[in-house]
Amino acid sequence: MSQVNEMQAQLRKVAAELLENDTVGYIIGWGATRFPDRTTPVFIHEAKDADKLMWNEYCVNGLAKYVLDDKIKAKKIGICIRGCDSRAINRLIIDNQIKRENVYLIGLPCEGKADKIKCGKCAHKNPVIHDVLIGDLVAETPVTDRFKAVEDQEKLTSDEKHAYWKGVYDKCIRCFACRNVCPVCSCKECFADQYRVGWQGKQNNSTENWNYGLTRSYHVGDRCVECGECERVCPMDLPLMLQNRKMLKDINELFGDYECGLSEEDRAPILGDYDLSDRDEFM
Amino acid sequence: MSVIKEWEPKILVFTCNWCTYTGADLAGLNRMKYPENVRLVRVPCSSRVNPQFILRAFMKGCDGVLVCGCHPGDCHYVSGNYFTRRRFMLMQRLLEYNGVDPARFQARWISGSEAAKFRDTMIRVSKEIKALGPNTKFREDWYVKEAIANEPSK
Amino acid sequence: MKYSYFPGCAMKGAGKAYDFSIKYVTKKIGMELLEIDDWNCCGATAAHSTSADLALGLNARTLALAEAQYPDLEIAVPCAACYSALRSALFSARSSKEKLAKIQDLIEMPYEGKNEVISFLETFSRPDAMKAITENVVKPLGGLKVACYYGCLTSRPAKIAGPDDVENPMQMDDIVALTGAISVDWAFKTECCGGAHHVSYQKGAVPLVDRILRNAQANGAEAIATACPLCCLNLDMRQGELNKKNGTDYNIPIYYFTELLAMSMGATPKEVGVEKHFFPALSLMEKYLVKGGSAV
Amino acid sequence: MSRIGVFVCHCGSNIASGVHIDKVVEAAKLFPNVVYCEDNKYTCSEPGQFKIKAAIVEHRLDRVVVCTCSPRMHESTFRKMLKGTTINPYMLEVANLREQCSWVHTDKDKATDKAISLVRMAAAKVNENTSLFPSKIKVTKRALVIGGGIAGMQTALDIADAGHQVTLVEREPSIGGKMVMLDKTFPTMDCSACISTPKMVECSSHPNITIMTSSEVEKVDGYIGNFQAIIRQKARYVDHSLCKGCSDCMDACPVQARNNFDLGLGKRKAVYTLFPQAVPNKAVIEKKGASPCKFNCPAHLDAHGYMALTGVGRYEEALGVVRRTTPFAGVLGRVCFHPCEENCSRNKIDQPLAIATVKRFLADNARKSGKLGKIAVTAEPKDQKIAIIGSGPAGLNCAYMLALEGYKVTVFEALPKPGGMLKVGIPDYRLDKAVLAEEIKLIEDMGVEIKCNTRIGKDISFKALRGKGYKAFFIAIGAHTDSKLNVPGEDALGVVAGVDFLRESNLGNNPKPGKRVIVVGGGNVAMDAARTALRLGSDVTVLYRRSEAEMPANALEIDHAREEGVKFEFLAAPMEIISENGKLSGVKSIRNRLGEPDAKGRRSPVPIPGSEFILGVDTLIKAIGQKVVQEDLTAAGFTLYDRWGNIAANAETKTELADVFAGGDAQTGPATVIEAIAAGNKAAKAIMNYLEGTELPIEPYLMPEATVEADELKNVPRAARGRMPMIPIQDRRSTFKEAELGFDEKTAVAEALRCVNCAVCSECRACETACQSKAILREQEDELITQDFGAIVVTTGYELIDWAPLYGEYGGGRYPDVITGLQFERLVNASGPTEGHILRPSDQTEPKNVVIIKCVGSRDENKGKAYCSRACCMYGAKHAHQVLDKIPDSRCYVFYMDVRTAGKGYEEFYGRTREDGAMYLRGRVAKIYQEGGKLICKGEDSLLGKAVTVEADMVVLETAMVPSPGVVKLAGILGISTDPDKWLNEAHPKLRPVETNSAGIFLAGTCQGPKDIPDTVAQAGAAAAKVSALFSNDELETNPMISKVIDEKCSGCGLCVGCCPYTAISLQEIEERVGALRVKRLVASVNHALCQGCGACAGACRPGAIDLQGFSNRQLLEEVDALCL
Repeated sequence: MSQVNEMQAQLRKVAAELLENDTVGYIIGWGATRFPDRTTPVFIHEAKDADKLMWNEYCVNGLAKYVLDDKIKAKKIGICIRGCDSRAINRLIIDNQIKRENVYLIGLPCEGKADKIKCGKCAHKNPVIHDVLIGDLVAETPVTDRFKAVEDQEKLTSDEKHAYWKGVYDKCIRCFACRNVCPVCSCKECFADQYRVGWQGKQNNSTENWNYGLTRSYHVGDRCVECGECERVCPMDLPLMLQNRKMLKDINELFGDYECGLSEEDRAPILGDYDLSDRDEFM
Repeated sequence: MSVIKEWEPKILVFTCNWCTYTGADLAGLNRMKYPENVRLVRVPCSSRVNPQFILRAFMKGCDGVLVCGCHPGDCHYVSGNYFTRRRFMLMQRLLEYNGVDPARFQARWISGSEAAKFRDTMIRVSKEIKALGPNTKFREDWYVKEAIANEPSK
Repeated sequence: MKYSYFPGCAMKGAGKAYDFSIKYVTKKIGMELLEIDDWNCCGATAAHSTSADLALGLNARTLALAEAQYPDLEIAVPCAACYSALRSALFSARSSKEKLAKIQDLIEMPYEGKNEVISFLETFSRPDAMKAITENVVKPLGGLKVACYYGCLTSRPAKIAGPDDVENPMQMDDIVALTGAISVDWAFKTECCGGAHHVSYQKGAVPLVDRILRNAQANGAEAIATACPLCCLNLDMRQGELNKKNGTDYNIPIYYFTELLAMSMGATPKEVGVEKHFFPALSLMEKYLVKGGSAV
Repeated sequence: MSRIGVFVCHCGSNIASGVHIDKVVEAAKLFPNVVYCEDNKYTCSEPGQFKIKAAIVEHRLDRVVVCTCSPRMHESTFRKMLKGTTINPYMLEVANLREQCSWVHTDKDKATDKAISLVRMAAAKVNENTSLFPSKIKVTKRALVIGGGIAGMQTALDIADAGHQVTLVEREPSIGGKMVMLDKTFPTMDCSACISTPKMVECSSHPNITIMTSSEVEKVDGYIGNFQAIIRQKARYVDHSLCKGCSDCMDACPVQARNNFDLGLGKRKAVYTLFPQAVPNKAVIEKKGASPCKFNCPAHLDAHGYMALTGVGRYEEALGVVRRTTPFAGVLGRVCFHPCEENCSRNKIDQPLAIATVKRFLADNARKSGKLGKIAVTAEPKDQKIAIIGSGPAGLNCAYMLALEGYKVTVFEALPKPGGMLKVGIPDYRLDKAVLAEEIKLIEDMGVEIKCNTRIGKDISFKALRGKGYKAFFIAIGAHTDSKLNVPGEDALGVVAGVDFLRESNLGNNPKPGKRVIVVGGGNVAMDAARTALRLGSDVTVLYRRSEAEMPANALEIDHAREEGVKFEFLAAPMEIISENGKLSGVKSIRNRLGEPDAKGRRSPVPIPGSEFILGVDTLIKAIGQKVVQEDLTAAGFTLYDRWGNIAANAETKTELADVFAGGDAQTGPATVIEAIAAGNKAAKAIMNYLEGTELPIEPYLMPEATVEADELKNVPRAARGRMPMIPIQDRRSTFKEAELGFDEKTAVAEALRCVNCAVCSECRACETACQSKAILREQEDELITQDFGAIVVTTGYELIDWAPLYGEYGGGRYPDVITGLQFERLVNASGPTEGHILRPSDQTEPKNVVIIKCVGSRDENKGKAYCSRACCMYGAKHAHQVLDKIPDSRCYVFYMDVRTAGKGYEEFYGRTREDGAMYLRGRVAKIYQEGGKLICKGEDSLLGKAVTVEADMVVLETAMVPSPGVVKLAGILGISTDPDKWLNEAHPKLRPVETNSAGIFLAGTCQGPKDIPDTVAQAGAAAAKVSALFSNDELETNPMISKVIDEKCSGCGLCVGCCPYTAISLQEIEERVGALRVKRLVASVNHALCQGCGACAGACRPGAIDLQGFSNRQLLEEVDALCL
């Protein structure tokens, strides 16, 4: 714990300096709430407020997507990033949503947060990209069960699979929280909001929910940075990563090892690229 | 007035204008016969087909969907079908993972000269889907039916 | 350099010289051969002309034994006929799951088709072996002109046989070159010698030997090197007969390529069995071994 | 609300017989927004179209569904019809009721159901159609023709004759292609050259045609009417504006290179024209880079150059080539460690060329024949004086290079004789000092002053020299003091340094080392010292701490030392020097074993405890390295050293003092003669730059290394390296006479001719001397030319399949007399290598029995290609005819699978050939082998059902045509497609045979598929007509069914950019309002001229921000929905 506190102190110091010398316009980080076991995203604009930044095991929220809300980008945005956030930032850079020079990345090696589901399969505890590093890098633990749940699901029969997912989508209330929080859902106007074109119907039934859910995982599948935010925010506790990881598993099997957002010069999204030697099953 | 007809599946076939649609036309010129339950939607290139069209088709009551294009290397637009190949390899797996029988969604390369392959494919797919029966999964009207059937008053 | 070893019946009889020389060379260069315990005959021509299953079963049994005894080793086979027979069995075991199941059924033993079957041309032409051979050549056969004769079964059928070129294989040429001998370029490296027909159908088989010898002679070969007991025997035993009958003047001793290797490594001709050949093979060797010693 | 009209066609009975038209009409009337529906007998006919037009007016229709045959048939008809109405032509959908309904179904009721469904889909889709309008693009009226064969020439001429500009790009140095290689053309037997060379001349003289030879298209951007091409004009090393085509350079060139035009049957020079009638008739030089010998030489001596000249007996010129870099040919020929030889490509097949010994021969030969001569200084004399400290190879070479440029150079030498280590380090038995003296005299004769017995720091100082007007200094004092052993007793009397010992000996002071000598060290100095001591009568043992494999001395030196009787103690190092009364008596040593490899990979010695041993000794010579003597320079006021004690200077020999330069051993530590020479040369350049204020390159001009793979050398005849004759061994042991005698002329020439010409051009520069117009541009580089074009015609032609690796049974290329048809053409061609006589390549005799094998690689899916190469049957017949015609008493056997003679006069020609006596055997040849000078062909006659054997003198393989190499790359550059065999795809096999699917790019000739000359020329004309038709417009209409971006939806993620095969999509910045501010962001943008409307982008875009007009998301979703009803 003491180390975490040291990191927090260092974070506040660094943040104060960055704001002081005008390197960044403001800093996105985590701040306290009324509850000891919760934090909330905060935007620190002045050096004197730097002490409001928190760093503890309850800093759960992903912060990367907040940078998209700044349309004007008058000043550099300082942002606290863990491994998952750093991959999301990379992904946003690759997708032309932000420019590297518009963000100042405060890297925070993370041993995993209180949300065990979100952090359970984390393969990148250290930020893969950063401008300043708070604390020391931590040892990475290889993830062996990345696709375990997917494999189990695959073993079911067709009808069992359908029954499972129908159950899931019966519960879905299409609140779009998963989309809104997802760092790779960077569309200006989501397909799911385009009723006129006909991508998505308005009824709330499991068919329309399925259409939304499946399309969403297909859309994010080849860019997913596995931060688990979608699952974390789902008010109905739907197993959304189980759908996302299926895409990732197939991509890994069909097109080679693939983890998104590990660098700024990452591969093009799998679906925006091709290889003459791709497997051909449609002969 | 109406006679009870044998159930016929609805099969949607997306065909690229340059290969499969031409192959289908050739099948017509040669008076090759295949089941009436297939309907072709013409697109310029198989890569035009957005995978969401497939979901839409299943939701709206299609029993089988097929995407057809030129053989890899022969694409009229040089590389379109390579994208098709990736998109639908992944889509097919995702659908299967969600409980849709893999036979219900397929992709095939059929060139403009392969009229016989077109006919054979249509016959085979039609037969497979007929054997599977109507698609009930994630289908709008089916759920409505189901809901009505489960109403306690009934 | 460690292999499981399937000697084959010929090594115990007609091919003794082959056996001696392989033992000599492998010992010299530190190549370890572990003989498969309880191996059986490959069935040669007799088996597959009687029953395909018989040929398959006989060889699969040996392969299964090797797999059980030395799971990590490739199986080295000296005789070209055994090599072909064993590889055919291996090939069918790997062709499909059903076939493999059938084989397991046939031999009533577990077998997975894991271990590769390779010839001694292959074992000796691998880089470490080539290096070891070079280091051990003490009496180079300076300038002996050798036609390397591979026979049909080391290179055909192309799918089943080894990795070398079907029409113009070079493995033996490369190995023989290490002894200081010169391998001549000739055209009958992989033509059939008649094989077992020399017993049953001499009229057809003898001309085959004739044309091989003729082409070797035409291309200036003083000797022929072989990698198969039957080839060696056929080429060897017909020369005198042909000379008498057709008035040809063949004078081409036949050696196993391993005999040449062994002798260049210091073995005396008798040690490796050169005097056991039909056609006199001793004097040529003695000539070159003396000459070779002083040259280079 | 839209107003849709539906028109159902009977198509006579074609549709009506399979579908109940009335039911379709009734059903269609009920579809949403359908306001009118009628049926029609023939909708596409004049009255049918009239009825639609009338209905549009009467019912105020705004969109139309036509239910007829395939839209691929009549969609354009109905679009054209709508042009004359109030409706936009794109407000149309076609329901395919014929090909995809009435013709393919048997149950009329079910077919009717389907028809209704198809019409519903079309109506649902058309409801979402929007009006589309084509835009206009301008046309650049200049055509690019790629490939200068007969197809390219004909296309270019036809377009040029139509009055348009044409650029004809050809990869080879001349246009003409394959046709000019041929002898006669079937079936008329007119001379191929006679009919194609006039075309070549016409092309070159046509005012509208620009020919670019030795050029390749590198990149093409743009679209129909507006292509932009980047063309690489490859370096030809000859200024074509100056070259007169006189062939003086070719006469001067010593290199014999493979003549590719004769397919390797003959030789040509490195500077050449492709063939005598080449267009343009200008020379080009084939350079593959710098030959490995030159490349790996520290001083980049033109080794290849003087080897080539030596090979043709031009020794003086060859010596001149050496002297471009150094005057020390004789010295280097003796003592160089020749990295040139280590890197010689012949290492890959036998032994390297004895390059150094040939160089020695050049010097010795000149000396013996009194032609050593003087080296002329042609440069203007210059005033600047330069002082060089040290007369070793670095100093003297620097002096030499500066003197060549006209500078006044003085060399100061501390020792009584000039030459540095050459003089005092290298023993006489390796280098006859008379040779050295003569080569130093060459330098003196050029005006260089050498002042011996003048020691820096003692006799002269920099200050004083500057005062005397010296403008620059080069310090090259070498490394003349020894490194210490660092063992106890090292100072004992009798312990001497190797360099000191050698110096004494070399200056004639006859040192007396005594009976027992131990040399410590394993380098070349150690070997020199050991062999010198041996000659002085001592018993010599070399003590080296590692094993022989690690010895840094040259292997040959070690061998020589051993031969002469030097003994070696490996893995032993001295621990202590034992002396009695201050006089050396023995050395205590310890045995080592080899430990772990160090950073350089050398295994370091590890002492074995307890293995000490003592050797008795009279003189111990330590030769474990040398160091620079610093005292003199320090005294002279120079104090800049690096951490090893060497003079601190950079790679360009500059020190921190602007006018002081340093190089050679003094700067690098002990190294080799050739490295010192390289340093001297660099210093000379650096000094010139300093004096003149220029920035010329310090290193000599050098191209990348031209490496040759062993595979490319497999047909080079093996030849042993020349043997170095030596004096008798007893003389070597006892006298200082030069041990190696050098090559005689015969050996030297033979050695030079072993050269495989890695870089082709040897850079001997004989052509530069020979060319009177000074047209040779030795350092020319490729040039990139950018030009705009309106149309492109690809005419890249064919190549013959590389049959050798495929047909091992035909010898796999090992038999010289098994040749291809094209090689036969060269043999029988009067301008070919045999001047038209059919002679066997192996022995130049006339073959009597010729076997011709057709379909080698063609129609042979297992080995070659599945397709028929079309021309081979006919030229096979032609070859048979030529054999029988030209060779008296000859016989010709043609093995064939089929005889395909479809063409005007072709069958008749084939008939005549058979009448000539050609024996046609139906069957394949299974094996060809050589026996007794004959090629034995074993095959079958399948008509007789018998095996046949033909003893042939020559075999001609009529091999398959394959696309020209690089065509796949070109297709990628142009964005056009190839078939699986890599032939370029035409847009339609029947209706658009010379167009590609990329608008504005056309094909002609064999790049599209195998064909003969008449077909090729016909296609060329057709392609030219297409281009001319295109150029008859000033503007073009574009297809409006292309992608469109909805900016508000686009997030600029760029996914679509990568999906576009036409690079039509790019990210563009737009400005947007955010609150009160305007901000910029990226969105996708479609170039309407480039977009071909495939929709790959629309299929990929997640929010549907990019959409394909005419096949929009909305349209297709409606169609899907309608289908499901």
